[in-house]
Amino acid sequence: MSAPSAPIPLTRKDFETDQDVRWCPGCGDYAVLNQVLKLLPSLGIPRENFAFVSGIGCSSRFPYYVDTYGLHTIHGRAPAIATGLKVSRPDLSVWVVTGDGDALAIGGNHFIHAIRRNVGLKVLLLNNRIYGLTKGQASPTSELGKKTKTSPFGSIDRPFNPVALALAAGATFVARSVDVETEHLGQVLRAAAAHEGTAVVEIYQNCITFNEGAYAFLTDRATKADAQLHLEHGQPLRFGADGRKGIRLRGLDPEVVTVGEDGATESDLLMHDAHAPGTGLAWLLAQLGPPDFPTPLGVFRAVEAPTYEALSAGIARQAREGRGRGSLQQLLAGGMTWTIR
Amino acid sequence: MSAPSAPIPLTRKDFETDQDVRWCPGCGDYAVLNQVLKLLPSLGIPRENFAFVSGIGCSSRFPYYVDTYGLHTIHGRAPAIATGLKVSRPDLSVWVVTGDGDALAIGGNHFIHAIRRNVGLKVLLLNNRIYGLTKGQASPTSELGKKTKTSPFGSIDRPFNPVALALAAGATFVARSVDVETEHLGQVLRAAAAHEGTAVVEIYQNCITFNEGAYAFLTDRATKADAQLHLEHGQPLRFGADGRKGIRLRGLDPEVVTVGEDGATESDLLMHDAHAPGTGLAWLLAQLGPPDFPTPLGVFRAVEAPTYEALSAGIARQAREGRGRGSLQQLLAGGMTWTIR
Amino acid sequence: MPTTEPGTPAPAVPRPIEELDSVVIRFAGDSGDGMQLAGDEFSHAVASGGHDFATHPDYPSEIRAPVGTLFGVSGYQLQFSSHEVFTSGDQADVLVAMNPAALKLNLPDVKPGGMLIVNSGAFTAGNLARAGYAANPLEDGSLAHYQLYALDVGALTAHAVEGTGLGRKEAARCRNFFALGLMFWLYHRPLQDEVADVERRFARRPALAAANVAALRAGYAYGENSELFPVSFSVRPAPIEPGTYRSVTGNQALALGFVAASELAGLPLFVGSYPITPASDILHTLSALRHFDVTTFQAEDEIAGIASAIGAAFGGALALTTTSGPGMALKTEALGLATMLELPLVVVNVQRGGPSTGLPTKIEQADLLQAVYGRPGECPVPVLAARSPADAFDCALEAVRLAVTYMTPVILLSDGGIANSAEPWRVPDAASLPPIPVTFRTDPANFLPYARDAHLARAWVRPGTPGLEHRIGGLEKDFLTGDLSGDPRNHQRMVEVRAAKVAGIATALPPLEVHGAPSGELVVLTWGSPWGAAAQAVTRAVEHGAPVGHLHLRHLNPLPTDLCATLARYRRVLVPELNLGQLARLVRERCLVDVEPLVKVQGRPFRVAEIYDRIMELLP
Amino acid sequence: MPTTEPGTPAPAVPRPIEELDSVVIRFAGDSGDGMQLAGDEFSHAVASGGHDFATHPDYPSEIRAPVGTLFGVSGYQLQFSSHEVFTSGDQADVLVAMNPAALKLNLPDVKPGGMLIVNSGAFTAGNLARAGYAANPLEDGSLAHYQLYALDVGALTAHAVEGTGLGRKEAARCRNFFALGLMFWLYHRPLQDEVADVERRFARRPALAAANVAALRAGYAYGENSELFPVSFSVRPAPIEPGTYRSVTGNQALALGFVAASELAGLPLFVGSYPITPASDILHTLSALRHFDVTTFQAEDEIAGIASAIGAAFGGALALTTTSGPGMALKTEALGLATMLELPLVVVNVQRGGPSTGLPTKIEQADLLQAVYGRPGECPVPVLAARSPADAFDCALEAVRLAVTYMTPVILLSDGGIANSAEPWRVPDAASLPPIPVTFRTDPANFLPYARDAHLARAWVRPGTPGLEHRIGGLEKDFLTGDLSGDPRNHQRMVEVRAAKVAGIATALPPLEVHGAPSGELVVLTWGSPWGAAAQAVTRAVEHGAPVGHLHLRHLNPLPTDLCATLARYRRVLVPELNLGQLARLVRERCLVDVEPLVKVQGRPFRVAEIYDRIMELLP
Ligand SMILES: Cc1ncc(C[n+]2csc(CCOP(=O)(O)OP(=O)(O)O)c2C)c(N)n1
Ligand SMILES: Cc1ncc(C[n+]2csc(CCOP(=O)(O)OP(=O)(O)O)c2C)c(N)n1
Ligand code: SF4
Ligand code: SF4
Ligand SMILES: [Mg+2]
Ligand SMILES: [Mg+2]
Repeated sequence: MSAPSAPIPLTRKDFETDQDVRWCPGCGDYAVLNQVLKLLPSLGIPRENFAFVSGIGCSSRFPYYVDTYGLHTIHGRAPAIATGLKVSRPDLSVWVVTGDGDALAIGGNHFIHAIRRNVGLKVLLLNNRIYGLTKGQASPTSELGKKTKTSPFGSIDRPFNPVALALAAGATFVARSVDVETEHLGQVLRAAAAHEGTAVVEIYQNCITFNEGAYAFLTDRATKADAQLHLEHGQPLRFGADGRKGIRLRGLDPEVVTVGEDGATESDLLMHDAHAPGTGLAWLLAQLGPPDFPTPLGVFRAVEAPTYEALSAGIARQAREGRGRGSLQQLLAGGMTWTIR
Repeated sequence: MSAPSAPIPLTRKDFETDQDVRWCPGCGDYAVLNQVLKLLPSLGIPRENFAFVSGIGCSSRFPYYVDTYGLHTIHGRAPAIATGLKVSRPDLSVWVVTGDGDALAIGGNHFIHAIRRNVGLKVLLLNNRIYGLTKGQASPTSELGKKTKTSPFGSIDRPFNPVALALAAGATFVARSVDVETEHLGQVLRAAAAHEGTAVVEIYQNCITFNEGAYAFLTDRATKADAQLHLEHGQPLRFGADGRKGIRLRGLDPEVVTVGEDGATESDLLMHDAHAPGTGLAWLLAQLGPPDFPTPLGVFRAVEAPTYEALSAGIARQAREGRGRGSLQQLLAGGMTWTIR
Repeated sequence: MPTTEPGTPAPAVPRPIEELDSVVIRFAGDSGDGMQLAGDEFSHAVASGGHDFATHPDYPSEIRAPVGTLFGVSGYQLQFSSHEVFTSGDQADVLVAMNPAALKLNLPDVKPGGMLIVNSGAFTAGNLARAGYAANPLEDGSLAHYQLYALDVGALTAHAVEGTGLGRKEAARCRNFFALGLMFWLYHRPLQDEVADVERRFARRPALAAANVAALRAGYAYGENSELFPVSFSVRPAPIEPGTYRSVTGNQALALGFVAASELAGLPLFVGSYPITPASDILHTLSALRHFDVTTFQAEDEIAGIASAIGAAFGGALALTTTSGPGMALKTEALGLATMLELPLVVVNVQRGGPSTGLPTKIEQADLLQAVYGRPGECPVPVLAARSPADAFDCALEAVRLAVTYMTPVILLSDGGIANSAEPWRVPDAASLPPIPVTFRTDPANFLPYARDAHLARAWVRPGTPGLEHRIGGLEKDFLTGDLSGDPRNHQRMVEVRAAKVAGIATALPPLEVHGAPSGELVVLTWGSPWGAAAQAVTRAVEHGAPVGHLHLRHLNPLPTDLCATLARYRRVLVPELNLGQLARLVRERCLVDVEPLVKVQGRPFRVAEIYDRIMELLP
Repeated sequence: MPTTEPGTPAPAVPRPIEELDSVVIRFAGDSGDGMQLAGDEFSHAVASGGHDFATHPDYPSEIRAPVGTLFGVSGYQLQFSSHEVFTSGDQADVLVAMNPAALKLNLPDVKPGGMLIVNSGAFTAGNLARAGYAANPLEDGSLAHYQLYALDVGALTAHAVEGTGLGRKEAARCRNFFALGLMFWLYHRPLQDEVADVERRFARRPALAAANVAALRAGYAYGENSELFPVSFSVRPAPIEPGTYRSVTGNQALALGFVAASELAGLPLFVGSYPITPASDILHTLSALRHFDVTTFQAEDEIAGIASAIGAAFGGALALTTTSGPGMALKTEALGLATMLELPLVVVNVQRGGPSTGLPTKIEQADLLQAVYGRPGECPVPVLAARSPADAFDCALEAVRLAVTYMTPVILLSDGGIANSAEPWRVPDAASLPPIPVTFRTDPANFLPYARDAHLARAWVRPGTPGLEHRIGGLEKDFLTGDLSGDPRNHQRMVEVRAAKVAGIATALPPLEVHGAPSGELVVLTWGSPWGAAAQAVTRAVEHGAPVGHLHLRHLNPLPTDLCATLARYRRVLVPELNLGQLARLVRERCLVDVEPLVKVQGRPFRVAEIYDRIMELLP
């Protein structure tokens, strides 16, 4: 990415637009916007080299509020549109902002294909487990039994696990955070910004209007220490108010232990390795969550792999090395020709 | 499924149609058709209670060759069409036949959504790692570097792993077989037929015309004993000509060992558990393959979970129990009414 | 400029009652002000008073917007009358404006000299700024040409609900009931039914119910006791056909219609849909009706919606998919498949402002040509359109009748206006609705999947029927066997028979009926929701002696066989449409006759006056 | 009935040479018989002989079918002439049939009395049965009305290639070159170029090259030495404009055209496509041209294809997506977005038989109305159509010119005939092709994203340009700022300006040119590939003194402004289309004039005679 540092250091103000923000007061989207606005000026990338691409949904209004190049497109297609942009303009820093419906219902296929190709996109998936913009239908991350306008008797669709899906699609970077843990969110976004390939960040986001409290289990002050498992590369998996709880592996099954109890020691705990070439650990972590486990937050996986746009550029280079820059006249006169005099 | 045994026992002939089979001579699709035609009469289901639904592709011609109810639909949509059929007609045995392009390129989203809902479909994914019908373009399972009509310089799209993708989507049944191992294929298909929810069967299939030899690494007589890892529930993971090789876990990383060498014993080997509630083992197995590992064939996972159609029927039951069978007159006159005289 | 502050209202004095023919009221406020509810409740009150009425809600956008902003304003207009009513009215006699933004946005739609009932308490500096007012309009004389009534509804409500135990925030939410009470007084509506209704509606939260009732009563009393209003009004009941009535929106009517059709056809209803404004409510309504033979399936996208419906149709269900423009675009490939499979299927498109995401909550009629022509290949699909909420019920039955009789997908068009507008609807007697005959073939003798009956329809076979196993698909098929066929002449024959089947629908339609002059200078030709404004405009013109007729089309494809002859009875044809002239194109093409389009693409319905004025201009 | 067995041919005797004006040859055989290659090679030979020619390959279906079956037959027809040629010819003078199925399927297309060169060795009982012959047609006298030449091509070829070291199976594959050699002799084509070509083509497999050359020479010698053929033929070169020529198919021409356009506009070409017959070859060709400024992206589906192209267009690339009917349906939602974004983009639809999967390898023109009207909302998109392979190149340039000049998506229609047919194409001088001017805005002063130039086009801005950061999307936008706007009048203004922009294209088109009579009894109006047959039919009619003109349209939306006036110069309008009359509808609507559709929906192109006969019928 060509990133000549801008003449004057950028500030958050440089990235704010004059548009009224049209989210409900109290919507978790504000917190995400906030962290993004805080992060962007610090990346050393000129403002004009950012592009924000979104689909349709409350979350997809995002580009209007970031003073960079932006595209508010159609429902579910943002990853595909952003792919075209990034592949043809690898010099840009391209961000996709999407919702759980946008990315996983109508857009599920583009989501997994962008990941499989490892296109250099930062994908912020604002997961509120509901369709916000259309006023409260079940989404592909809504819990079983959830009552919504389209599931008045409770949802019967088993939810997707976006982190697991991303891993299965071959994600080179996948992380999770939550709107209200602003500092954590900021760190995760920064890590995503630094990643070269597709960086998927699932952000648990509270929809105060149609799904208030969806993440109370995770963010309630009283219980959050026991509910959140912070993933730190090279660190053991510990959690709890006093940090004494941890995750241990029994065969292939994780279990919660308290260090110092029942013979569990620090060294029994699983060590987080975000850079492991294999996905075994990331997969196991992706399965964790209530009721039996805390919910992992942080970077599940961050490994290096060539990006699609780099491979594509490489092919162009190779083709030119082999045959020279194409000559239009030669091309037009290609194949067998004959001359009439 | 209502399965009154047919008056006369069915035979393979009962399921053959009078249509000319329009596959290239030597195509792997024939072997799959063969096994299906062999299996169907043995399931105790009347012929008229089967429905075969396909998309578009060579593989999707399948329904024309099975004398049951059949729909040859449009590219990628078979899982969605079959979902509508199965949910409204749970009494039918609904089979989806699809290709790697059909299921994973254009149809990727329907594929994962059918799996997540656990709709009672048998999904036969004939994976030849190429677009056959359109004469040889890269598919989402084509290997990196593969030269095809659309990737003359070699494919730069990392392939999907269909088994892993199915697991991430929440598959309750996922298996793999290969066209030429006809007996194995027959067994896997039988297991799929017995499963209540979505049964995904990836079938490695040779496209003799556009991707000849794609599975030679796995099926060559000389090397296949070392290349195939047969998964059997409750059995240790052994392979090799003399069955002395096996898979052992080192932390979360599988490794190949030879029983009796370097201190490896039978009991060190991983035990296959297709019915494990967790997906850790299935996920690890799904990652195995060349160059370092043999390729697992068989049932990765088979667990019970309520099907979508059963849950949907349950809601209807619940709604009627609560409110009685709907009365049209009451519905029409619902809400506030007033009378003009 | 009379402004009142909260306090004890003055004692009641008898005041004159003015008799009116019809009244247009608009409630407007912030999205959180409960204006939709107030409007709905008022419509119930006028309904039970025996008036005819029509409503038009106008939502700001799909999400809740910050308080006090222009784009956060939510409006609800309602016309009620002592005669037949077709629209929610051109201009408001009364505007209830709960904040400056609501006033600003809606003032242009108030009649000159109309009544403004304004919540002065919300005219704070902040709100004024957010609405873009430089000065307070309540004080700068800019409203001199209106009858302005400014009262601090917030304070009055707070006062009224004191003691009901509600917190301040919740108490503020009762404002709409205060305003409603005032309107009840102003238009002589009895309170008791409304009180009962509020108590039923909030039964689970008695404190809130009590507070709302208190606010309602306080509003009423305020009108009665304060001397703010010099006069109140009364509207005589309309001469309405006897019967039991209910209020129905277009989306409700469609949901009811499809349930009714399912019962009349003896088929289970399968609904495969993906949510989209303004169609989602059809899916919501049907999702709650699982105690009928109704299965709803929220698909992963619109393609899966129609795809699942096709699967269900193959299985023998009455298949339905509901959507709006962007989703309609996505369904076109599968519509082609349904056309080839010749399976019955209804696709509802509740049109909204386009193209692309456009104005998703607004009314528009610009998907007609897409419905008729928007598929690759020769792919004929019948197209119908509803003209009003009540008509949507009948259209649902008609769409199903066509689908199962002709074994074809059918497109039914509604729009964002019809979807959410309400009107009184005479509840039909379920037992006397005409059955929709459906026969599944069960006889294996000489079965040919594509053999046709007199309607050119092939037989419908339920999987599970022994001896009728067959395979169908999207490739061209043999004229009789349905086997794959690449034969050139067979293809032409199939293309032609599919076209002939759909064209044949027109031969079975009842003759067109014209309202107003049966021939003469001008005919106003409409489809869809402009029907109401056009009907009223033509009635008015005819009352003024103009030789004008009104012809409305429910069937857009095929067009009725007597269309051109009917139009030919008039010297000119005026076609008002909420698009750039799409029916106008179809009519030009069909009849080779020049027409006058009257186009409006503003996300708003026609006003009667817009059509009336154009009629008068065109008359010699 | 002369039948020969392999053996030494008799010594040569001088035989008469018949001079012909033009010849139509059809090669037909099993999919594996190499008929496409034989046809291609023959077309090269006639091309370098200075003839004009046109070809039409006819594939059976998308997959290789079992040997010997009717649906496995692959055909290649070629017309070459001493004058200008527009089509591959109505009926074949010579049919080369490599097996019974090929004979059976193609006989109806052979001229009465035409020449049949038949591979008798393939007329085994099995093959006869597979082709549905009860008796051997070579022996039952049923071919008495043709000039039948039966020879065992297989055995003759085997004999010829003996000693080249090829296995029996591979040797059999050289049959097509034997047949080709025979045709070279029959039509006096020199062997040496062909020998060189074969050697080049099979350079990597010298044994195969040698065998093919041997077969070729043997076929030639067989004609010369055997007395089977009483006469051979010669066709004079056509009076062709001097220049360097090549043979080009429609798909090739499009690929070349877009690369040329990219160079002429100075823009990188981005192609986002999903494979689909018959469009895939465009993507294949471009995928191999990465040494140009060309990026190809094989998307996961057609929606991602157009979506990626939109992203690339936003990024400042020349964006292209290519597809056929089913894919076109899927792209319509995103086309609406592109219309709202007002970004340049070319969508190529290579039409095939529909609806749905239809007849995927066959020619049809039934997507015109979908192209013009097939999107929800008022969503105007310019539509062009190519008339022939060579014309496809010019159309690609024109499509790009419109897209970047008017900042709009453009639909370019081709069809399954044009796609695979070849004709000679005069190689243009790259340097003299007119540049396609494109300016990206870089000046931040007074930047308004939706301000427009004289073409009503907004400015194109490349991300990365400082000070021009802006956000655009599918919701309705303000007329100048592009900010979200729900304002009713702004919406109407935007709807109208988008329509006016596209309509404005017509004002800049050159005047229409009619061929044949400039006015009179009848004008034949065409679009797309029927151009060739119509041109020839009209020429023939004019030669017979009929007052008939031919008008061809490249621009279908907007229609040229002088269309109606031009048509009005004739008493009648005949519109031959490979659909049920789609342009006919557009013309009726636009000009309010009755037209005579001539429809053919058989997956086959028009024959000249079909149009000629209809012209003559319509003349008084
Ligand atoms: C093609 C299409 N289908 C449906 C819609 C309606 N729609 C808009 S946003 C949305 C879902 C939004 O949910 P999500 O992506 O979770 O975003 P959120 O609003 O919750 O942030 C839907 C169904 C649309 N705009 N376009
Ligand atoms: C909407 C649409 N897009 C594209 C196509 C063209 N098409 C037909 S089959 C196919 C891919 C087939 O590949 P796969 O699913 O792997 O099946 P196979 O032929 O290999 O068995 C494609 C791209 C189509 N028929 N419809
Ligand atoms: S509806 Fe929910 S997601 Fe949308 S803006 Fe409001 S709170 Fe946020
Ligand atoms: S092209 Fe390949 S997949 Fe298709 S029929 Fe032939 S061998 Fe089978
Ligand atoms: Mg959401
Ligand atoms: Mg394949």
